[in-house]
Amino acid sequence: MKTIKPLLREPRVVIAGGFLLLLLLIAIFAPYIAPKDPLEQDLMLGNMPPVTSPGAEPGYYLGTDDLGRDVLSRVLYGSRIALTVAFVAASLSAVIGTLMGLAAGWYGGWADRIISRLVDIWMAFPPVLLSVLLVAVLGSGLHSVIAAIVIIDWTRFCRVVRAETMAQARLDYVMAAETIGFSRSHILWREILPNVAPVLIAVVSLEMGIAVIVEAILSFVGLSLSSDIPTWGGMIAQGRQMIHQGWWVFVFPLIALFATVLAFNQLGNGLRKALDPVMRR
Amino acid sequence: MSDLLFEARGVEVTYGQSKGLFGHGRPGVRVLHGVDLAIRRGETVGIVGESGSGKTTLGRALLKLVPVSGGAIRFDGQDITNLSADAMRPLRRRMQMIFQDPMASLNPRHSIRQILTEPLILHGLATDRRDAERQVRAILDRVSLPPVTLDRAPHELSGGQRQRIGIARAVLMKPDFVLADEVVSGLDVSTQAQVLNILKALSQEMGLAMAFISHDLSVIRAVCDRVTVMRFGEVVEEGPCETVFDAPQSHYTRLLLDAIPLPEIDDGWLTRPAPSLENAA
Amino acid sequence: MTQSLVAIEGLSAISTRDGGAPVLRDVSLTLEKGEVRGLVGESGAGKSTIAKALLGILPSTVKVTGGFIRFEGRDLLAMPRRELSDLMGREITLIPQDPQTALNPARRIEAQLTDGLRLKLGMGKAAAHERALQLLDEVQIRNPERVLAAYPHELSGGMRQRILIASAFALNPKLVVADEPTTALDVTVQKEILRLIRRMQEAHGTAVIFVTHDLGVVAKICDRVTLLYAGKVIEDGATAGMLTAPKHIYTSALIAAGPRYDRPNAGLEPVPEAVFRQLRAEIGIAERRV
Amino acid sequence: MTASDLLNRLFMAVLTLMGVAVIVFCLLRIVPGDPIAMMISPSATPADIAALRAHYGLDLGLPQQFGIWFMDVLKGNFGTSISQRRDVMELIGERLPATLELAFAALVFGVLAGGVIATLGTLARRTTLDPALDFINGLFLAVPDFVWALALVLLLGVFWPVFPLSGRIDPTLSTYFHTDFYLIESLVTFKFAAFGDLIAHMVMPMLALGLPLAAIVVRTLKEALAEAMVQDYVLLARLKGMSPLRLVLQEALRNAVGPTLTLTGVQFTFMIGGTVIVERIFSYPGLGNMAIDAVINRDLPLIQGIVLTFGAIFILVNILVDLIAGWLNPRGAAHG
Repeated sequence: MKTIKPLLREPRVVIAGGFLLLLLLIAIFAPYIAPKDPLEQDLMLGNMPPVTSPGAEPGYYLGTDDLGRDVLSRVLYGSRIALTVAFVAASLSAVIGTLMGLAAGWYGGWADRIISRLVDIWMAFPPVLLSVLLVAVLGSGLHSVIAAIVIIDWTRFCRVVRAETMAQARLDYVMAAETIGFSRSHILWREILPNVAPVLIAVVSLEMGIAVIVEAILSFVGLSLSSDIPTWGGMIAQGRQMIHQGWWVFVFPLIALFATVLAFNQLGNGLRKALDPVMRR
Repeated sequence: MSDLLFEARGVEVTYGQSKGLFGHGRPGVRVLHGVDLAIRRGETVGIVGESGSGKTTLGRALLKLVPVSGGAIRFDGQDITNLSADAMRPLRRRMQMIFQDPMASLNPRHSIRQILTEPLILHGLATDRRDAERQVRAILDRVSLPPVTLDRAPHELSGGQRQRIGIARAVLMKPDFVLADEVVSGLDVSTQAQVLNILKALSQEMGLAMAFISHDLSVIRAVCDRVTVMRFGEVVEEGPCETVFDAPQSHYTRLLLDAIPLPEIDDGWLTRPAPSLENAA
Repeated sequence: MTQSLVAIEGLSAISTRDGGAPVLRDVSLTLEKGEVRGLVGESGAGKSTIAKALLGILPSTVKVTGGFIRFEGRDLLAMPRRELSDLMGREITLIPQDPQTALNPARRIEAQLTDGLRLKLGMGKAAAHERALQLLDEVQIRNPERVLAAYPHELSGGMRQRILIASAFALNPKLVVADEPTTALDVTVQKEILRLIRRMQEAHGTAVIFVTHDLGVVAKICDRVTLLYAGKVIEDGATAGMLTAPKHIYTSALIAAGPRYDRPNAGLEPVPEAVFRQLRAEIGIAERRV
Repeated sequence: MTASDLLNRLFMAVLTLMGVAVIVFCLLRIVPGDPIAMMISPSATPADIAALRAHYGLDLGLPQQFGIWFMDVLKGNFGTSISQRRDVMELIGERLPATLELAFAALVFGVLAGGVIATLGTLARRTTLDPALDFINGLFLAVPDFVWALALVLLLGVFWPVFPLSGRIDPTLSTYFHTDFYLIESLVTFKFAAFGDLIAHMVMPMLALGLPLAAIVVRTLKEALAEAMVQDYVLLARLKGMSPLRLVLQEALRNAVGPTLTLTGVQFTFMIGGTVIVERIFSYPGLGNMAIDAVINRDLPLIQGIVLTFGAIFILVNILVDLIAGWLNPRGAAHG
């Protein structure tokens, strides 16, 4: 309870967190909320504009795509893939990257040299190209997308956690723990990790936003999932092709993507501020 | 059993040495040039010097908190110069440290209760949590802090209160030796007197040996039995306080003493030339 | 009665960040031409706030709620911005606390030392250079040409503080505010710097407000001294009088709290809680919560 | 940075590039889908396929393949593109200039825009403009290049079509170029019509890449400036009568560029990585766009060549940034 209060005092956490919670509920209950079947085609009703425009078809609030599929339902369903990728990919890369970062930052020596060199090599790949390449290698599908994101983005956690661990290790409280006789691993897990956690949690949130984007990019390039499954990136790619016939297929998933990424970002920054225990004097 | 607790002979410490793949790497900076120091049981030895004198490094070298590049350190008859971190750990309880900056030396994520009870349990100094709590409350009373302090976080206390927690943490371990590194330099005069009195009384009651590092000769005189004057990583003068303060042998000690402004009117003090010094910096 | 150089009258201020807690309570003091006046007190006493108010650099979180600061009769607090900024740096200058952060690491000493000469006096490059050499000579810096061409990181802390002193006295100011100018220095360097400030002050006939927490430093350099506690003036008078025959019990308690290397058995007497209680009662502060 | 430091860095850079080479090589050998199958006609006999495989060295063991390929790479020979049947180096040489021009344009835009806004924000400290600026910048920080590119397509390409939606230059503008650095060449040869058209094509991808960079520059530089502005040396300069703008530019900026530069360098490499998708969205004929085609076509030699090129650029940028940072910081020598 003690940790919840300061979080609620940070407006960014409340607003962004609230939005993401809503999105999560939409993803879970999409079949009950969505007005239509997102896959149902009706070529008679292709390229219908949203209800605000003249010539709209009632019941299709955000219009239809060229195959007559309901844009609103597809956007709502798209949140399922986006959030699945966000949570799974971000948690997995956080676990791997944090372990590596802690090892490199705390134990130093060979562990640090090897891990840092690995990170250097990873950083020399353009991430988008590498993810496209990985999905090409692994074959398309949700698992591949998540695996590609984890394989690329563990370095993000590794770098942040390594730097933060090294900064914490220089502080006197760590030396104090050493003089008391705590073991190296006790100091790492019980003394240092709680102080690395705020930054880590913030980066997890940012990473969720990045994962959503990467999935969208892969869908956009046409590598992510089969076109049967509605994804925001896939819809955007489809909308990009027919942008002059109907902007709505392009715009609404883009708005959903933008809002989601913005929310993860603001949540992360808000958390970082709210979780800092010591008001710097 | 010898009455000598700590004995350092020809201790050298070099910082920043590194081997490079090409060229010679970095030679590093030698900050201690063969320092001798002896501390008897129950005795408080002051280590005094200006910035760059190596006094803090010497203290940390005694506790093996910095790597020693030359010389030998014996603790209670045992040569600890080359002990590994694991081999040092059982000895850690017997040599404690109080830090200059009490804020940095207390883990900001832990409560005072955690900070004080966990070491007791680690070293088996308390039979159970309740016993640990009892001991901690007793020591809090001894350093004049109310029991509610236990539920506070470090940043909720004042500087003087934090430093008393630092003292409590050190003496709770029932050590033989305490290193006090500039423990009052951040405190106001009125708080400083209180903290020093507590430290002095506790060390007498418990028969503690203490290395008391300070830049302030007046504080050293008030607390210590013997004093070691350092400059540029070497010992300039060493002896019982009465001898060193009342009849200083080295020019440097005389220069230091002369430079201290005492709170009394002495019109000639400012203009009077300093005692001559061969190589004044 | 002749006019004082500085007359602070009933100055009160609050901290807007700290829920409007007073930081200065009805402070009055005067400073005569050419004297060194100490402002002494423990942390939170308000000594630094007074110094900042004199320089017109109070942080935005501190709000003056009453009183005047008169400099040669003119009210600094009511002065138009333009006039004030013309006064600052010319008639009132500052010697800062930490020589490490008071010189710009990216600029050479010459540029920093001649800023005031060129901006306030409109001196040309050559004239400013000549004056800078003269100033460095005055603060006893040998090979001044080399020092002028140096970057701050190439100089020792004592050397930097000398340059800052030279810079503070460069325009023959009437008042120098020295904000804990020796706190960051080693004790041997401190003595040299104290000596230098005193000599420059005497040579230029400048008045100095000397902020410090160290009664020993006060004893050595101040003609008169004001002791503050929680933003309130506790005692005010000639230095000798305050140290030998303090009028307030807090003053004597503070003197007794400081250890002295020449008196191993005196000092180290903590200020009794009764004294703080009396102080709080006098000032009107509610009892502290624990 | 001393000479031996630089040597160390270069050695590490070579190690890193070798790591990249090994990884990309191994990765590509497990790609499902046979590149040969994609390039042959349905009527080819198994013998034809085997011949082709031998031609591209695909019949050898993995270590041999790597050895041969790596020796060739050291000789500057990246092999022949399978899908385009041309020399990989030649293809990269044609496309890289487009990407470099785009990336540098975005860098210049990001640094200039970010620098100006950070300076203005610093001048506006303690006014209501400052938190407003921070808030807006916070939003800009959250939007990645991909989303910017799509939003720009919509805003400046469709709703208010001021800029061309795709390509690098209008194909009807049949200007002949001697080099592949069209922008630079058109400028130095005074072909202003071509120059204008190139710029018009570049605006949107440049904004998509440059806006996130600008936002980062604003935040970092503003924080560094704010830190410098509360230092005593700024206070002293203010007391000496220095104007606010000069305080920021002369006193604070030089001490603030150090940390900003390092971060900008890192972000610049990220931005070059971002060209891949941005070029794709705007059909901009750069290296990144070609890279995605190469992956889709399973064109192994081309992918290897492009990835190594990107890796080399990233490492080079990092070393350059360190060199500049060391040269900018007068204290560097004292610390070294």
